[in-house]
Amino acid sequence: MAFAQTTEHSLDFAELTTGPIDITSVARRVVPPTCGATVTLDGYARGLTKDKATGEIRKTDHLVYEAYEPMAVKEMYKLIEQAKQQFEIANIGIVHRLGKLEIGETSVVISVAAPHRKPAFAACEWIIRELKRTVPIWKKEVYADGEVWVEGAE
Amino acid sequence: MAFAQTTEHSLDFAELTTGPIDITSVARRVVPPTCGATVTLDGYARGLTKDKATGEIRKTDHLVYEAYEPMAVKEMYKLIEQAKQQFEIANIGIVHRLGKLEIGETSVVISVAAPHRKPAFAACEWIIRELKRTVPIWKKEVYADGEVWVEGAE
Amino acid sequence: MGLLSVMNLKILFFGATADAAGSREIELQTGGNLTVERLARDLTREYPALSKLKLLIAVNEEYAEAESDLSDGDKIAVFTAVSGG
Amino acid sequence: MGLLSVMNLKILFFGATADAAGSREIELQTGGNLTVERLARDLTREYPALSKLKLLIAVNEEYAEAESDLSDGDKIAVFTAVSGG
Repeated sequence: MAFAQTTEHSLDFAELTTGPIDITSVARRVVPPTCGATVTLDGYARGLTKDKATGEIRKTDHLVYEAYEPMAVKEMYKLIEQAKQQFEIANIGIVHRLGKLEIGETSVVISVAAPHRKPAFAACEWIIRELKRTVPIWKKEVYADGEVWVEGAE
Repeated sequence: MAFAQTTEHSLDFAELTTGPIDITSVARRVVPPTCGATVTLDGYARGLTKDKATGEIRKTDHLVYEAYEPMAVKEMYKLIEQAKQQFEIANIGIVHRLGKLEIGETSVVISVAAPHRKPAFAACEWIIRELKRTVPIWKKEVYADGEVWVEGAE
Repeated sequence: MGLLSVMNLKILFFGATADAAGSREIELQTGGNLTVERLARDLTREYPALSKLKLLIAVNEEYAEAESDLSDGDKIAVFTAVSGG
Repeated sequence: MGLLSVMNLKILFFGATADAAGSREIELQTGGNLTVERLARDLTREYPALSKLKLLIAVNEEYAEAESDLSDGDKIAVFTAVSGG
């Protein structure tokens, strides 16, 4: 895990790792004794990708994720702080994988623990949307006949 | 897994088990090659419970879940069918644990895979709410000095 | 059904109702023309501890309305509001 | 800053911008009074392949506005719209 970085306060965490991500362990690490549920978003390497321009479906061989690591961890912690201000939630864990990912492997896991389900769902949805908008991580799709750095929506 | 029951069609599944539930494997089993994300709700045995009548916080020693098993599986499949009619989602997996659960162990995992995140969040939230309302499963909280079958809200 | 008709019913209890009835399963022989509501009343008379519980009834693994008629061979589940999750 | 002042900047490229610049990190010595926008224009002149990309700039690990002034020792990251998740 050469690129792994961890900073921890309370039960929140935001990490980058080059190793496989286990969803269970991420979901468990945010659990305080007074909460009964976690909501977890996990993204994974898709085998089929739709070309945004042509609409054509391409078969992806594998993905490569790259990050501006110290800034990415900072930005993930900003999302944690902002989410905790906006939603009634207890703890948040975010782990994003970097490097080469085979199809089907988990690229990102966001787990939110909360006393009540509703804010946990809302916060988790908000965090993945913002992560895709603000956290400096880039995805390269590698095909049999080429590769492309995916450009984000904004 | 004496009480385990499985019926499968497409990548959907609804199961009861007396063994530990691994969140990762549930989340993975609903993944079709065209989807990039799953949303997972996991509920787990809470260590502290607020008494609904008195507001007093009690320390729970362990939980026991019991189900009317064939009807519970049927009702879970009904939720799967209804969710797939209402939301643009690909596959749903529901696993509920029965028997004795130590504090912190997972009682239920609901994973929803979808081409887009928004309906996955909405469907997962809808399913856990309906499951708590309609699926014939009951929870017994066991304390140091007694035990109580929890009665649902409706 | 005629006056002499009888119905054989299987009654299942779960959780709090099993504790109240002191049983998880009973067989019941009864006259014809029995509704879900009437059965619930009869069971509460038989097992007074059930009267403290708000009962839900399923017939043959489906939630049943109070006015539904029961049939010979029906499998009845008697339980309280569910609390899974 | 005076006319003779110089700034030493470190420029980092990622993903598509690293491919376009053919480099992941460069050191730059430049005159004072440089804005983010101006630096982006200078870099695009130096590495024409960057002109095909919509650039975002971070200064010292924070997103920067186009009008922000740069300071000696700043660490500048040049990248395209993020695509993690």
